[in-house]
Amino acid sequence: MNAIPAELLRIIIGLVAVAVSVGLIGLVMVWVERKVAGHIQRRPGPFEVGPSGVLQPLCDALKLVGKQLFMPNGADPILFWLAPVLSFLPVLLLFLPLPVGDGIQTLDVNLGLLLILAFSGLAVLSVLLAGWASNNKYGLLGAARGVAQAVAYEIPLLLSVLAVAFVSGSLDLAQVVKLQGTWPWNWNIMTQPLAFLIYIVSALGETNRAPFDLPEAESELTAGFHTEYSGMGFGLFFLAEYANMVVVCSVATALFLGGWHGPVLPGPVWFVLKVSALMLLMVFARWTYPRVRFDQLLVINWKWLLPLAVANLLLTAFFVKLAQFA
Amino acid sequence: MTTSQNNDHLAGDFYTQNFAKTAKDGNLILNLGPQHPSTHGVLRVVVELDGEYVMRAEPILGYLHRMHEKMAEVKTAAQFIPNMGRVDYGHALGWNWAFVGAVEKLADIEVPERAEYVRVITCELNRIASHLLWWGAYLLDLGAFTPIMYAFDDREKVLDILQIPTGSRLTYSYFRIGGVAQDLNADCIRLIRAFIPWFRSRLPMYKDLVSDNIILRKRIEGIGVIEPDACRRFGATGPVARGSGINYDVRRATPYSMYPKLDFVVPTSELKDARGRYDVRMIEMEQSLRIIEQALDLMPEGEVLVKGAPKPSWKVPKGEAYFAVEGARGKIGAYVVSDGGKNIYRTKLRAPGFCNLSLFAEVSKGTILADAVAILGSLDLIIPEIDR
Amino acid sequence: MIKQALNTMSDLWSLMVGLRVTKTYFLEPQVTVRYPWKAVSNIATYKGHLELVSAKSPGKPKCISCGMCALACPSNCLTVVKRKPPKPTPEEEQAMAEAKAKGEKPKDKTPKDPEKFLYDYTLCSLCGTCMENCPVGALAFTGSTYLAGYSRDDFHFDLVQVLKNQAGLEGVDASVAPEAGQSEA
Amino acid sequence: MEALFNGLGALYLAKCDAAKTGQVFQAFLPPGSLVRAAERLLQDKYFLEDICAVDCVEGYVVVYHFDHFEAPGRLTLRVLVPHDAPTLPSIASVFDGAEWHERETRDFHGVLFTGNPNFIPLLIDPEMADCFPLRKEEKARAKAKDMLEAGEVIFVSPAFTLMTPEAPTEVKESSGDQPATA
Repeated sequence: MNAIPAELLRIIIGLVAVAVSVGLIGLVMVWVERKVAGHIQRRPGPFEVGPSGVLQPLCDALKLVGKQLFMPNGADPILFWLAPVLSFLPVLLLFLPLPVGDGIQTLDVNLGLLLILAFSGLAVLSVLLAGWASNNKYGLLGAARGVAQAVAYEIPLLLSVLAVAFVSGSLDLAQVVKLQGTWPWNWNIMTQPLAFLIYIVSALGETNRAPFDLPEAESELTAGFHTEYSGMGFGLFFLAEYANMVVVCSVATALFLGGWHGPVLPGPVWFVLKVSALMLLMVFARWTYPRVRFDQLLVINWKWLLPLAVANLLLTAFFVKLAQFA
Repeated sequence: MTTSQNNDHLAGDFYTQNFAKTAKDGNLILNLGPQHPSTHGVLRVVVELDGEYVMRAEPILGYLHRMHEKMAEVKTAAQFIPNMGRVDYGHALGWNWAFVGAVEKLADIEVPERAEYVRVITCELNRIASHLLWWGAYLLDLGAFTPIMYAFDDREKVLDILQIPTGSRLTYSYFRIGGVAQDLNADCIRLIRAFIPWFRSRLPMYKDLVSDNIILRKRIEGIGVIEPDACRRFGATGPVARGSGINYDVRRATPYSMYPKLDFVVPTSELKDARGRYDVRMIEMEQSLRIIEQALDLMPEGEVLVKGAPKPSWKVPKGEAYFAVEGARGKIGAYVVSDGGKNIYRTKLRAPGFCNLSLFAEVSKGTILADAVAILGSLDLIIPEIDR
Repeated sequence: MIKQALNTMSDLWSLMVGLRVTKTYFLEPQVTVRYPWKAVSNIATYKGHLELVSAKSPGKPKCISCGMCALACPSNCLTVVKRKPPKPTPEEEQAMAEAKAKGEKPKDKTPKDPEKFLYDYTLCSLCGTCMENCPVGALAFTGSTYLAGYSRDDFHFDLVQVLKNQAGLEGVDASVAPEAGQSEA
Repeated sequence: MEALFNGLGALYLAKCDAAKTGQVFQAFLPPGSLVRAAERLLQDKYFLEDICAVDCVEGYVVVYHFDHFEAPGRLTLRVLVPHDAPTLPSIASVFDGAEWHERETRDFHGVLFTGNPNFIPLLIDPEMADCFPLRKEEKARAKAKDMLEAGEVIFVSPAFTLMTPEAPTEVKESSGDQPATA
């Protein structure tokens, strides 16, 4: 009887902590992205509000909150407002099974990986709803793109994750991390480099980040599925994008980069460092490459990533079985 | 879409309705512009989409129409020169030159040699600035954000140089009938000399960051193929024609000013696609550097404005003249017909972008929307020039 | 097959090269000038609005009110108001009558400098035609790039007045001074 | 170059001084043979530079400028249409680019082109498309022969007086091989 409230308490505390930290991380990431983009482009980025402009995202958030919420003529009022909420809510859940440090985990479930993959699939629904309910042609095109893209990239993502699960023999993230060691050569990336590569590319596709930002390709579809959103409606999409980035990078860290393992420094610090490095890579990719075309995006997925992921999975399965016999 | 409200009042304007008449049932009619990130100003393109495929497209002009040809009628020849800087903000000096050249041809005015060289130098610098602007904006169309910042870094340097003799940074009104307004001073020449090697050193970076990038190559290779025959039928000139393998450059075809004395290559590409046009422009920037280098060495001392240059009360001699220069976007032509009054009787401005854009409807047929945007960008459009 | 694989590798490598370029610039210093705190240094050659060049005595323009500038201006932004001839004194009147009797043209004693030199900066296209057509070189561009105002009227100047104010404010940086006169248009 | 216009019923053919006017050859054509002339020019690989109209006393002189990519030299076709019925056949079926130029000419001068595939206003707002800004007032019009370059006349149809100077000196009445009059 006693155990259940304790678990519940843990989840509630975790949820609150996650909600706060997701919001915070979102804001920080907005700042980091703008600052990095600025420096790449040899300009300062935000620098006016607060030291080095750290408070700029906060001001922007305030501005977004203060803006009028506008709904276009002919839009579906329920779905239109449901979409941004739906884009943000699952992100909170995605953080639950993430092991930030040794034993620091909101929800320790033995199917944590499955939970993450299942909930991350929800994001595409919000893109679809947003585009469809906006009564806007750009939105519709963006939604169509978004769905095709998300559906396609989910498969290699899953397959690459599955390969790691084979190696670890578990779908529990904490377990997967524990099985890896302190030093880089003890990490899964050494045994599964291809899976890591596939995961990163698919993750870019899955989170609609450049160079795969087709659903919102602003030079073609103005802003794609969120063309018609103003104020916090847009703000939620925006925040969800960054939160999603954090999730995929965290999962990558846990699966491939040894999670919280690392010498000298405490676990959570290592975790944050690794996640930041991955995110920096994603930010750099965005500010370096042009956008791929839609058919190319699908070609990359179906012709390259998927066969590679399948081959990788089979090979892994083979070796894992071999190791069992040996 | 989900609710059936009466949206008849939003059903479209004259052009959309006209376009929709012949659209296939069930196709999506999409209005790109006049406010759209990739139409570079206020161009509007109505497209009929089947899924993401463009079944047909129709550019709609006139959102930036300023009736320059009427203004030419009510102003004296010299007073019209500032207008030329506003026709094409990308390559303002090319337009300066076309108009001034036409009037000089009509009035048979000989321009001092130094002025000719000054014109060549400033015009080529302006061409570099224009191509850089195109380069950056084109990559923005293709979804790369950073290149435009690097391009503008370089472009600023060109503008800094051009600011010294012209006094402005974009809408130059620098050429005069019979010469130029101001000589290049020592400071300016020093800056130009410093700019040439510096810009050359930047070009490999452009290549590394963008030209060689696999994503970009896949985006622009094989799209928007323009056959030489289409160039003829639509009157496309400049990098668009040269990208289709036509070796036509007004600087070589109908030589003017000091270009016959200068050694440069007219780049052409047999690819005929957006890549061909891209390559041609990139090489053209290098060639412009070469031209500037030579012109600086060859430039004699002397006056930059002919003695007895037209006064405000000058009457343009009777007759007609057509003068064309090679602008950054193609053949810029000015056709002037004078009845002997102060004001030119009729001025016709031939805008290269106008003809290049008219190709778009044909080239974009059957492409994906993203390609249509990439093709539109590869034509290098400056809307004020097209609308005039 | 091998060639294809190599091509694929070099294609992928091109992505790395791109990242290297952005990384390089990421670490290099910025080139942006943070405007309100710092300004670009080369505005001297930039054409700001027009001003009258003063003659030897400060505050008095070189202008001889010939009106060539207004005639040449493509956008009609200049209006030169000539001075009315001063009322002649009796002696002068007498002298004029004598001159007339002799068949000589009466000498115009009217001061040449303009009463008002109205300039509408909202119309001006900064082409410089007025300067080029001025026979005495009485017009010049200021380097006043950062001119700003609250209403259209802030850009209607009487350049004579501007010049006078400028003369009254000697010692003040010339690039700042025109603003002092702009309130009175 | 004259050979291009054989059998087209050209009204006036003349060589021009390229250094002075920027064109090497000009031809006045009757409206009826415009399309055929355009077809021949396309066959000869000319490209269309622009189309414009000049409002003269006699009517609108519609000027077609052509140039050549390989053998540069501007060729000018001119057609005279009266003020009260300014209608011409469209050459958009030959030179596709002419569609826009013709629409522009309609916007500015009100010259109509029959057979243009999409003859709607191009540059001017459709709601005020009938203002024709470049049409001149009766008094302001000048005579075509005063302005247009006569050039070195090769052929002139007897009925064609537009370009004939007051004292016709250089007009060579050619025979036989020259095109027949319209």
